[in-house]
Amino acid sequence: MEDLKIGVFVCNCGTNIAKVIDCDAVIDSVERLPYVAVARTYKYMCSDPGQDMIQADIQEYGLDRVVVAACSPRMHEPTFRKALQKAGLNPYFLEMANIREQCSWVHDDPLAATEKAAALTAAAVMRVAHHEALERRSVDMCPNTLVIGGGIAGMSAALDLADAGNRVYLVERSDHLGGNVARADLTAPYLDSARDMLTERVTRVVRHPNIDVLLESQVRKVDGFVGNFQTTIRGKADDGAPSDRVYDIGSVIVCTGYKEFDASRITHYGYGKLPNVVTSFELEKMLRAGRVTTKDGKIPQYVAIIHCVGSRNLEFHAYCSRVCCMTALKYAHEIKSAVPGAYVSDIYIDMHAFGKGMEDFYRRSSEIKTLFLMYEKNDYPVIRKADATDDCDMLIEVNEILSGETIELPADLVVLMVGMEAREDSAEVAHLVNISRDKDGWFIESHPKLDPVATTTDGVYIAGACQAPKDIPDSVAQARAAAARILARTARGRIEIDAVFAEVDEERCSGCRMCNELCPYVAIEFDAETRRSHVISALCKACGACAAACPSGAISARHFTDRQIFAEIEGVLA
Amino acid sequence: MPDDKLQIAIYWGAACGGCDVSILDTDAFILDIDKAADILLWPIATDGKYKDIEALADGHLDVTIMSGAVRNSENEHMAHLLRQKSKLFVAYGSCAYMGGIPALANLAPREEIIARAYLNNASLEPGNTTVPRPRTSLNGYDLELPEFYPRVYKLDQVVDVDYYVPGCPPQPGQAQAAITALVMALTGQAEAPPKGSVVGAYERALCDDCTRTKSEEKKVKRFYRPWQIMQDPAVCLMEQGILCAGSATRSGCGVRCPNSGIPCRGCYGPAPGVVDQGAKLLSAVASIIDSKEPDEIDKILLTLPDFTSFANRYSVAASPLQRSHRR
Amino acid sequence: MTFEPRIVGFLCNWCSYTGADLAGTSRIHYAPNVRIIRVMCSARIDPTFVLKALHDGADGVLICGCHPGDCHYSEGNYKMMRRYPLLKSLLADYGIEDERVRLEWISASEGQRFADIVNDMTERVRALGPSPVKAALEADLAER
Amino acid sequence: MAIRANPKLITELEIYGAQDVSKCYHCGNCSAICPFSKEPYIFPRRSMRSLQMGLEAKLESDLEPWLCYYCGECSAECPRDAEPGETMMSLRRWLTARYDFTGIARLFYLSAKAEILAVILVALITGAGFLLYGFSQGSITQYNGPDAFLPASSIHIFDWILAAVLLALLLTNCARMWWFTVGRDTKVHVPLSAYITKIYLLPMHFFTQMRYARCEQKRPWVIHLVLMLSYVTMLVLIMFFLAPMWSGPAIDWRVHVFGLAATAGLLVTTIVFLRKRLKKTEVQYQHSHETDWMFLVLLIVVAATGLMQFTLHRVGLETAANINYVIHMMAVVPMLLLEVPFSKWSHMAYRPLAMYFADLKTEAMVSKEREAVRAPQAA
Repeated sequence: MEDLKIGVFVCNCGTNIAKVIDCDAVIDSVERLPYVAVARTYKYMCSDPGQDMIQADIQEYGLDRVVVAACSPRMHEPTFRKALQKAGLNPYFLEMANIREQCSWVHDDPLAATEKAAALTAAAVMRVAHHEALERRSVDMCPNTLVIGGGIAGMSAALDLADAGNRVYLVERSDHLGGNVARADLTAPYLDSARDMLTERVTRVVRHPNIDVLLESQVRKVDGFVGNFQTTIRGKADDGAPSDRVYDIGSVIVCTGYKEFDASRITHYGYGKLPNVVTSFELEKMLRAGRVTTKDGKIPQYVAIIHCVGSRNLEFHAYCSRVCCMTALKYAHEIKSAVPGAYVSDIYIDMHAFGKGMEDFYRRSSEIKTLFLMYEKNDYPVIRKADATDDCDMLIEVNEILSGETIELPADLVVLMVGMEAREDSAEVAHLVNISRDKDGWFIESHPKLDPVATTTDGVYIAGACQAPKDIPDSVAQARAAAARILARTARGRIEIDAVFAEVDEERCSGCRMCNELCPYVAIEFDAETRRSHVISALCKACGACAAACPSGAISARHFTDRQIFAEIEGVLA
Repeated sequence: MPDDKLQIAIYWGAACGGCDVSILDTDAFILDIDKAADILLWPIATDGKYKDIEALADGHLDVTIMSGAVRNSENEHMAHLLRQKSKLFVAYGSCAYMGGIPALANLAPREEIIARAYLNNASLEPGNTTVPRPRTSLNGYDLELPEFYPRVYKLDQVVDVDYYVPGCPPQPGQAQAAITALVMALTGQAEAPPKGSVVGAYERALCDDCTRTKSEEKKVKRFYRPWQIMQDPAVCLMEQGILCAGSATRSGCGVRCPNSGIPCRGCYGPAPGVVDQGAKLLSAVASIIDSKEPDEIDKILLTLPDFTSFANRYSVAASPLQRSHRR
Repeated sequence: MTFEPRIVGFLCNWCSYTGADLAGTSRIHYAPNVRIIRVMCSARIDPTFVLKALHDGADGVLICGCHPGDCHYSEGNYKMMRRYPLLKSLLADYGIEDERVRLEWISASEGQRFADIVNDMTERVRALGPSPVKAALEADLAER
Repeated sequence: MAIRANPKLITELEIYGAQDVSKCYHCGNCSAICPFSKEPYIFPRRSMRSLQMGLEAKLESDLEPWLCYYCGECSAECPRDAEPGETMMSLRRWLTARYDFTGIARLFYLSAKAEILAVILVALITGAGFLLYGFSQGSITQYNGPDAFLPASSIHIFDWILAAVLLALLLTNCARMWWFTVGRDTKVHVPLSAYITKIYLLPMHFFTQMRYARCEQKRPWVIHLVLMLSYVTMLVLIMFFLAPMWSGPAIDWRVHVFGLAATAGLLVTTIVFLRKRLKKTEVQYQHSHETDWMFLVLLIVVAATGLMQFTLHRVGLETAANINYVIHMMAVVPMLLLEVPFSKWSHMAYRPLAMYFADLKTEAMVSKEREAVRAPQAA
């Protein structure tokens, strides 16, 4: 190997790293390694002075490889790559050693932690020696966008994109737009009509020249890469027969929403057995129809609303569904106005009145004499049929916390605030657009705080309740943010794509075709003429499966080559 | 004896002799060798004595072609001796190159092997517990036998090797080509190949020369031994569920096995740049198993008995682990 | 001085490595014996890496990928899942104890699980003692 | 065993004055600020809760409402204007109605009309009765002497009969109160001995109202105490010293000094209370129930006519004195017959009783815990 000059920069991260790891000891141990020209520590490598130091050293020592031992590469790799680039070095000549998340934060024995940090840094040094200069390429950005899901989020995103003059394909599985919001009557906290709000959106979407609304359609396939996707959408032909059509798109926004929790899974509530135990959505139906009655058409005197049905408990979903509390208060108001004489009780765990106007709404709800009863997580109220002598249809037994009493509450109608749940087809959708889901089935954003709209797959965005339970304003905000992200790109017209992908050394490929079927992105093409396989780099997502599987070692994964990983193994075990 | 004649030795270590036969199989070419060289030692064909070799000056031999692995002290002693006496040292055949079939014994400890061969073996006469020992004294005579090492080595784990000729045995055509190349180099008529290079083989894997058609649809629900299934002679054996090492094996043999309906056994060793032939074959096999269920996968693998001795049939001694580490 | 196992961990970038990072951000403490090597997907893990690690003196090898069905590359972890039993049988034939090499599925949200697995594996490998491979091979070639 | 909740109760209590209970979200500020609130009697929050949930059975057996003197601190502190003080007040009214077996109290609290009618009715009967009696055996011009219009002796007898009736009613209700709050409580058993040894608490709470003294501001306590003592003094004079009060025109200072002082006390305090209730500057006087007015109005009329009686008699306007006397009685009788057992007056009995019971129960609970602690050690 040609004579290299490697610079090693160990970050203290304030005390985050330095309080456990002896950074100077790390320096001492790596300085002896071959090719290491300079090794330093600094308070905050990611800070401007820190980056300036790296750039200065690159100039001064003529470094041609850089190792930064600091936080996780998932955190700051882009930062330091930029720093290298600024100093005129190929960004891929950087290697990071993760000595914070995977060392100083998880170990308390300074000696062991320092030894591990030294090993990880040594591995990085030995690996970086084998790095190759890679060039990012820029490709055209197709301005069309595929929006999956015609709910409030999908429509809002579609309108912003279309208003900016871009074509939008809005795909909706059902035969109408509106999603779950279309099932609601009024909205909290201002009790304005969901229908009015929706009608305005729907008419605009349907009439918009730049939006193709594809009802009763499903996305079958999404191939390609950011800016250059092709999608196959199965819809109905005029004669009703299913017909597939292919569209060119540059970006995808997934707005597939949620489904409500199946209340019959909680036996304590007798949903499905007791006729007058209904879900929030069933109540919405009554409210929209303007008549709140029991199954046998009687006007209910006692109405009980049970919160957190399927949410915030051990058995079903640990998370909070976020909208139920305020929706329940909304019901209190709507029921009081529909049935003035009714006594409404609200059986809750905690009252989550976050967000604009909500606390005030909570106060107003208690002023209209809503009885609030607090129960303990996982200590479900139990509903039973009342006796003939009672003046009610059902009795709810609650261990009420604020009074410390176990009470029996009369009820003629019980409303279950069913929580939000990832749709059963979320796995299918995730695979379709190649994004990940968390343990509850919600789609995972690329950064929970700093990038809540993008996903791990470039060009695919998520908005609305398919990412996590959300109310209307949050869904709309996220949807419009996604639209803005896409517009920012289409405005530039071209986009850079990663330089990391797999390559076939055709001099060594024997055409066994083991790899062809392995690639989930059909990025490997077999040339029948030359009887060789080769990788379409733009399609490759660099997983490296083919490189590992190639029996003759003809495929190499750029930036994760055998040699580089061997060096890393030797490094950690040195 | 005229000086311009090359001085060569052909020797075998732990080997079956097939390699020597492969040289003989070059037919008339043998006579050319004889014209060009004095064969000072070739146990299978000529009458040479160890002491004659020991008597030679160091580097007297132009080239030694040694087949076979190193299993015992004699193999090692001769390897060292011949290396010392020759300018070029060629590891000839899979055993010399990678340990070969004898190195499969590395998967078992020496004691087990001895026991299997001399103590509990159906062909032994009952009650006979004679076991070979380095030294035996019988009615006044001392008998000395080479020491049986705990493991088998490939040649370059014992001596410095200049060139490798893979194959079990090397295909005669390739042997001829290799030897010719060496002679040309030694006689200054051609550029010598770089030290350590594999001669008498190609750069690509066997599939490159295999005429069977290969599709991308490689999905296997079970594996077959060749005799378990009526195979389609025109289609890739792997696609038919017959485990074939071709995709992970260097070409050069002329695809003899697959062409005759037998899956490649990998005797030509891994493709260039590959660390372990077995590991590569492992990935190749794994990528055609048609299942996502651990249990089903295990079931499918039941149809693949003794996978290791297939994956590393010739390359145990060359693999990263080299031998069993059982305690 | 007690024996401290040296374990090489091959973690996929999207689930397991992120999970390990989460353990860090959540300050979940665990044994310092695992040295993590990041790969984009568990499917990238060539069995050669495992053999190489053992050859170079690793006392154990931990392989982690996304849970089946959750692979960022849709099916990469299944490729690893298929290699694993073959690899294990190969290692068994080379006399490597079963518990020295381990495959686990760890999602991006399972920081605690990662920590638990590392602790558990460290203890199991500690109980096995140092891997004999490196010493044995050096000894084999020493007197030659 | 689960207690039945009655969501309707809260609406019923509105008529008793609890308008804002539902606003309470149980931050507990009220209980924190209240000087009386301590284990095992934490209030007002708990009472608010029971009321919100309509736990009638529980409320009925609660002593807390009587332990509150309504200083108004809690209502002032409440972040949600849920009026805890007023809630306790309303609960006292509701409890009074509960204790009363005749149901009359409930009737009065639920309908002001009923109360007013009842008062007027009793007043008219009394008036008519005394006029008939007077004319039948005496002369309207005579106040004293043999043919006095209303001779002291007979009035005295009448007073005693009236007192007997009143006492009978009040005592039965007190007994019911005891049964609800102590008697039927299965958790805490108060031994008879305790009743006796602690009996002194009763007069102490009655005459000193020392708990009230613990409230932040002291003036309400003073006024309240003056009113109560004046009333009692007056009662004693009438029941035992009617004759000397009667005699004249010479003033018998041994009794009249008390009479005049008490009257003054009554007049001043009632006027103060009326003013407060009208001005509504202090929280505790912002919400007045009809019964509050009735109470004050009757009281001031009685006091005023009583004084008038005294003066007319002393200046010798005997006819006027007699007429005034009838009017005086028309106020006194309904007050004693209706207000004392069935309305606000009854708290004179209930509150000290409640405090007495509360002390007894606390005592009992403490000793019970002590045993619980001792028991395992013994074992």
